[in-house]
Amino acid sequence: MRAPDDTTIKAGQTLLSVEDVSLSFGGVKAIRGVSFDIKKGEIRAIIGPNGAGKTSMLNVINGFYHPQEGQITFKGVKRRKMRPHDAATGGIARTFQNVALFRSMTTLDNIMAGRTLKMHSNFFWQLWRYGPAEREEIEHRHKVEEIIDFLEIEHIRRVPVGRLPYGLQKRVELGRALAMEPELLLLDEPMAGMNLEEKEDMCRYIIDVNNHFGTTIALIEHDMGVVMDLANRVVVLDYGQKIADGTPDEVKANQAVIDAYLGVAH
Amino acid sequence: MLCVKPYGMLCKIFVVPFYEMWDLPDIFVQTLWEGLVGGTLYSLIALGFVLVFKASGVFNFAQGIMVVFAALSLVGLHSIGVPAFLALILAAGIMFVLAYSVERVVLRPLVNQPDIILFMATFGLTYFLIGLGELIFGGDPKVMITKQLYIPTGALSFDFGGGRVELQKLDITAMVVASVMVAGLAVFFSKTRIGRALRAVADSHKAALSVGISLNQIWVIVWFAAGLVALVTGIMWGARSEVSFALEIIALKALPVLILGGFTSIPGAIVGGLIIGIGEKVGEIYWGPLLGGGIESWLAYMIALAFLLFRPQGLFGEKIIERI
Amino acid sequence: MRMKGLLVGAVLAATAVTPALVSSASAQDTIYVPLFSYRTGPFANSGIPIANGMADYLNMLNERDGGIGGVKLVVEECETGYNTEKGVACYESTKSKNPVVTNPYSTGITLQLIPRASVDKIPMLSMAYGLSASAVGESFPWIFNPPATYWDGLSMIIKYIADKEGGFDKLKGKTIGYIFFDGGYGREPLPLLDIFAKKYGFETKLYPVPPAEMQNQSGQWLNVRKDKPDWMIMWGWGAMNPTAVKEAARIKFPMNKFVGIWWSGGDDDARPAGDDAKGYTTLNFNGVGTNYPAIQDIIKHVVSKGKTQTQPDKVGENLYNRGVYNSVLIAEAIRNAQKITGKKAITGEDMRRGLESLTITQARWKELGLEGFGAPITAVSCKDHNGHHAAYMQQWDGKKWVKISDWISPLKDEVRPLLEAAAKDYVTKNAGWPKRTESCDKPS
Amino acid sequence: MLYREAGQFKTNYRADMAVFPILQDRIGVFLILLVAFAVIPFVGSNFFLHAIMIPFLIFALATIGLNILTGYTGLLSLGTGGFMGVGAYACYKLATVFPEVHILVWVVASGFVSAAVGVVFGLPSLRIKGFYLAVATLASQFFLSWCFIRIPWLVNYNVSNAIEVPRRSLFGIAVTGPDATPQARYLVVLTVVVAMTWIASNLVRGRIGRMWMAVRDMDIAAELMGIRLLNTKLLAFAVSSFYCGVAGALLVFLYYGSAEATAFSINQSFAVLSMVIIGGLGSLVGSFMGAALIFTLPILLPHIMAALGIPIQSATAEQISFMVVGALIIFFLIVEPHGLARLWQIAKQKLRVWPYPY
Repeated sequence: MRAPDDTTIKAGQTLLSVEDVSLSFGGVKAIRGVSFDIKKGEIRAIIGPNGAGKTSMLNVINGFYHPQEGQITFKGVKRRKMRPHDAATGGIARTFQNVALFRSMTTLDNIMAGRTLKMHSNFFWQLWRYGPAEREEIEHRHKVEEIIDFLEIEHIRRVPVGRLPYGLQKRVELGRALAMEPELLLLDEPMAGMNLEEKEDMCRYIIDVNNHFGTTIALIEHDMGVVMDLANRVVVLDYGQKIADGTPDEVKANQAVIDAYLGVAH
Repeated sequence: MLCVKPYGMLCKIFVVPFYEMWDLPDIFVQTLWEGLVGGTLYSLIALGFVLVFKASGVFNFAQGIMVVFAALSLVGLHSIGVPAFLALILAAGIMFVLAYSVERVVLRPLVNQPDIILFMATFGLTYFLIGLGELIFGGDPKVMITKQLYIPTGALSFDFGGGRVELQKLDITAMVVASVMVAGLAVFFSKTRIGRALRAVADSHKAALSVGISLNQIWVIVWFAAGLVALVTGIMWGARSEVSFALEIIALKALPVLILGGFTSIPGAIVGGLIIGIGEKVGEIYWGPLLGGGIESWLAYMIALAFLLFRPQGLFGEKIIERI
Repeated sequence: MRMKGLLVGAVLAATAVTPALVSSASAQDTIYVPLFSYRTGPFANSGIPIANGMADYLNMLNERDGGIGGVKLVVEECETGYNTEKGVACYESTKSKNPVVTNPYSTGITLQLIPRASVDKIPMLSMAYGLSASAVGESFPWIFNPPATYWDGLSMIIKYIADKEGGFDKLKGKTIGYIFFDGGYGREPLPLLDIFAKKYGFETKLYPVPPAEMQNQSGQWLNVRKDKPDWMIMWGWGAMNPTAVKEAARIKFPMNKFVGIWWSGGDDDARPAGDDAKGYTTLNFNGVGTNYPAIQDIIKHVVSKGKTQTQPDKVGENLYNRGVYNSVLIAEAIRNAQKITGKKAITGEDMRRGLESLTITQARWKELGLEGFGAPITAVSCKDHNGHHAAYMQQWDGKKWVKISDWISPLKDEVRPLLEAAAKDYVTKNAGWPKRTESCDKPS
Repeated sequence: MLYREAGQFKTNYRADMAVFPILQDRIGVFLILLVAFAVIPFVGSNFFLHAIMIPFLIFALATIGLNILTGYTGLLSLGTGGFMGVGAYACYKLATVFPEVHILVWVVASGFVSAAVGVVFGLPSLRIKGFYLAVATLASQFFLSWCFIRIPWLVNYNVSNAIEVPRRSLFGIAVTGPDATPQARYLVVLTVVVAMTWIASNLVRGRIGRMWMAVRDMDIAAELMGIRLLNTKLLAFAVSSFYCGVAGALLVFLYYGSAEATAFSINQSFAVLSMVIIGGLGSLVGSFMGAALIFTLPILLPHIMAALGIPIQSATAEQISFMVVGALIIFFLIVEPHGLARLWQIAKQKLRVWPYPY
């Protein structure tokens, strides 16, 4: 796997920023006027109590929800709203809070599916599985095997993912996102429901992805210990509003954050 | 004669039908009435679908054949000498046995399977009931025992707009029975313990379990209720034409009704049925001749399809927010 | 797990065994008569009585006379469900047993088997259904459709209507509605209806009934109310018939001006509407009732001995007797073939000759114990495989069918050119259609 | 001990991604093809070829078509019969308007017509899902049926209102029309079906197949990975309809020999759907098994019963086979939702570890 060759944005520059984003469903405001940025190469955490609008924020970033107000700048391009396809081609990949794998497909096929956007052989060659189509299939299989090695899931290559235990499913999902060779990787509670050992493994993978491939990561996580260890910067949401933004230490000391987590009345 | 070239076609589509409605009001009223009656019968079939879907999340493809099967049981029992009303009770009993068997043999082993698997199971059930029905009762259509059940025949007719409007007593009965049934179901759902339990199940299976309601019993009850609805539908359809397996295809018309009304809404099934019934009848009478007639076979589906494109959640459904 | 394994095994085994099962041929000293029938499916109401009548008459010949000319008939039903696939399966499965005739009982199956008949040398009898053009013997030497075609039927109905109105000239300005099964069968009379409409100056209104909507005709009949036709003609089948009769009664259409083709005249078509159907009129070419010695023989030798699927009270109903009529044609053709060839166990080729020179005179009908049961079959020839025989009108009296007219002969002069043209059209469209090479026997 | 992959090491991904990675499978398929091409045509009776093998193969093709849509892409369709009809009528029109072009060219071309119609009726699939879509396909079924009856141009104004299949030959041997021997028809059908099955297997194992299955399993996740839902679904509709269209054309030209509109009614759709369910959703091998079981059951049942010493009326056999098919559908859904194909896999697995239980 190689790092994405991106010449325009250097490490430390802003890769993505959201400005004044508001999102509501019917009358319910999920996000109100939130702004923050994600710098290239960092691990950015989004935290907050349940119902704070974290997942909605990720959904806005990769274009699944369309905010009523605000704008999103990704790689220097300003958009009123993202479209899922643009987000994916632009290099945003993600995992999901409740694993959203293709349950009846094998691990291998799931991760291969992550390569879809990178594959270009046309329908005609696909029909015969010959020439470009076959070459491409083998070439991408190599890539996918690298990811499988990296995540140490060789033994479950041919197992339909629906039959895997939860922890492994999470790992396969990470693999599928990595297969997209993303510039920005969104992880929605990657460690939810894991035991300590699995969490440690997952942390290691996240750090490795960030270090070796230089992939920018934005993650939602509930385990504060993990967040404090992993993240470079943390943004805190509560009731759809941003209440704090800064390094883990700054956020930890912030009174608003403490109140939010302890449930002080507003 | 109304239309002049070069606007002949446009005029035939946009002017002539309305002129005809105005010119022959008795036919127009009769058309609306026939549409209403047809719609009521579609609603009844749709009602059976909704009951099952609401409580068990199963898209019951077999509702159509259940209509045929129920009516055949009734007529079949009567033909071997069982008195009409006893036959009616026994036919209801057969529907109960069917509901019970379906729960035991089909639903219970398939609990928690994806919707499409359950749908296909009812598809298999349809095949099974077609075979069983023909084996027991024979493939030939039967005459409904209208007189023996004291269903009034004949017509009320009155003069209207220079013509005559005829309301078949049979159709009036069908509408009354349908209304009573809907009202009864409404009372059942809101006032009785089982009814409330059913609603709880519709909202959340877990919630229902936590208040100690047996899911299995509830399934038997809703399938039995759907069976009773099927029996009534079968009697009414059968009295209008005859009891035959061809009814099963007509029962598919309940599907566009469901799309209009939503899969879980009883009022939706009623309103949807009436819209489809009247829409297809008016379409057939006034616009059908432009296409050579017989457009009724697909018009209902097209109405539903056009509707879907603008309001995918149906008339009474809430807008679906997709989550991930 | 073992269960599953067994199941797979059973399926594979069953598939492998098939050819062996089917190729067991029948004995040589019998005549094999397969009867395609449909006791299931949407047309079962019309199919069941016909199947019963066909089988019972042939079985009666076996019981009473020991077959035909001393040769036992092997009568075998094959269920088609009115379904083309099953039709092919039936044809192929019976073909290996040397049938003397194919009796498809479905227009769809007839159409697909027409080209096969000359190749396989098995004549086909599609009695008053199927492809009307196949009446032209030069183009279709192997296909027979006596006693009359649909076009003959329509011409007889128009003749009857003209008669009631007081002459063909009185048809001018009248409106005749035509309600029909929306498929090949119902659409076939349309060209002739057009011709008659132009010639006699009446207007036609068409009310097609889609196959899936046979039991839901209120729309069509509302249009009938709107258009107020003077007469209604019906080309219906299966579940369509009783529904139409009921709907006609509901809109108070004068039932004696509602005329059906012979396939719309089953007892079960009129009975559901009961008294309201009184006056409903249809064409018919066979007698109804049990008041014929041959029918009594069927009751005596077959029905009362339980060698049938017929309910005793259904014997003698119109479509039952239609089945009997069909079997009479088969039996007489076999007899004729035996006579021509001098053979006892005849083949399909012999049967073709037997059908081509088939005659059933008045006297012969009487001999058969069916006096007055059908019009004399006198006009089937090498050129004319139909004969354009007469039919009569029957009317429902609330309980049974009653004959209300004399035998009406069709307007053959109108029909024949159309048939010739249609046959020619068929032959040109089916490029490479074989020229007739079969020789012609003089009628016996 | 015979069926085992032990010792068969793959040294490259190409070999690992082959259709049949195990040697014994390759031998098995080769044998099946050998029997199908070289033995059956010479040994099988006319009945076996014409009434069982030809329709079985054609229905297997239609089942593959529906399986691509319903099994692989998860879009439930009740309109298969209509799409088959489009293929049949298109093929008839093309073959009669341009009689000089070879019939097999038109059989394939009619698949494209069917694909185009399929795409049009697939358009609503972007906005509607699940059972709602099933109703949309029902609309296409009834509308197309109506068109087949109502547009006499489609049947060249034949008085019979039916397709009358013209005589055509291949390499001087008649393949359509009454003169064509069952052997010739069978070989043509077999060739087309084998070729198209191979193509289908290429599609479903590659990028496109993964896109279809991704949309089936979790359409939202697929969309967020950059798979365009509408394109993917429409492609599935197009390919599926193509297969159904070719199957329809073959059905009329090489099997029925003539067809009325009723041959493509809703019942045909139901029959093909039941083949898909019994065979197994999302399995090509299953498509063949499902078609074999559903199609041959009513034909074989009377013979099986007779062999067991219980002779039954042909009508009763028909009714019983309806019941058996229904019961089998339920049985399979309960015991093994992936149908006969999965049973086959389990059997192979057992064979692999034989004589040990696992």
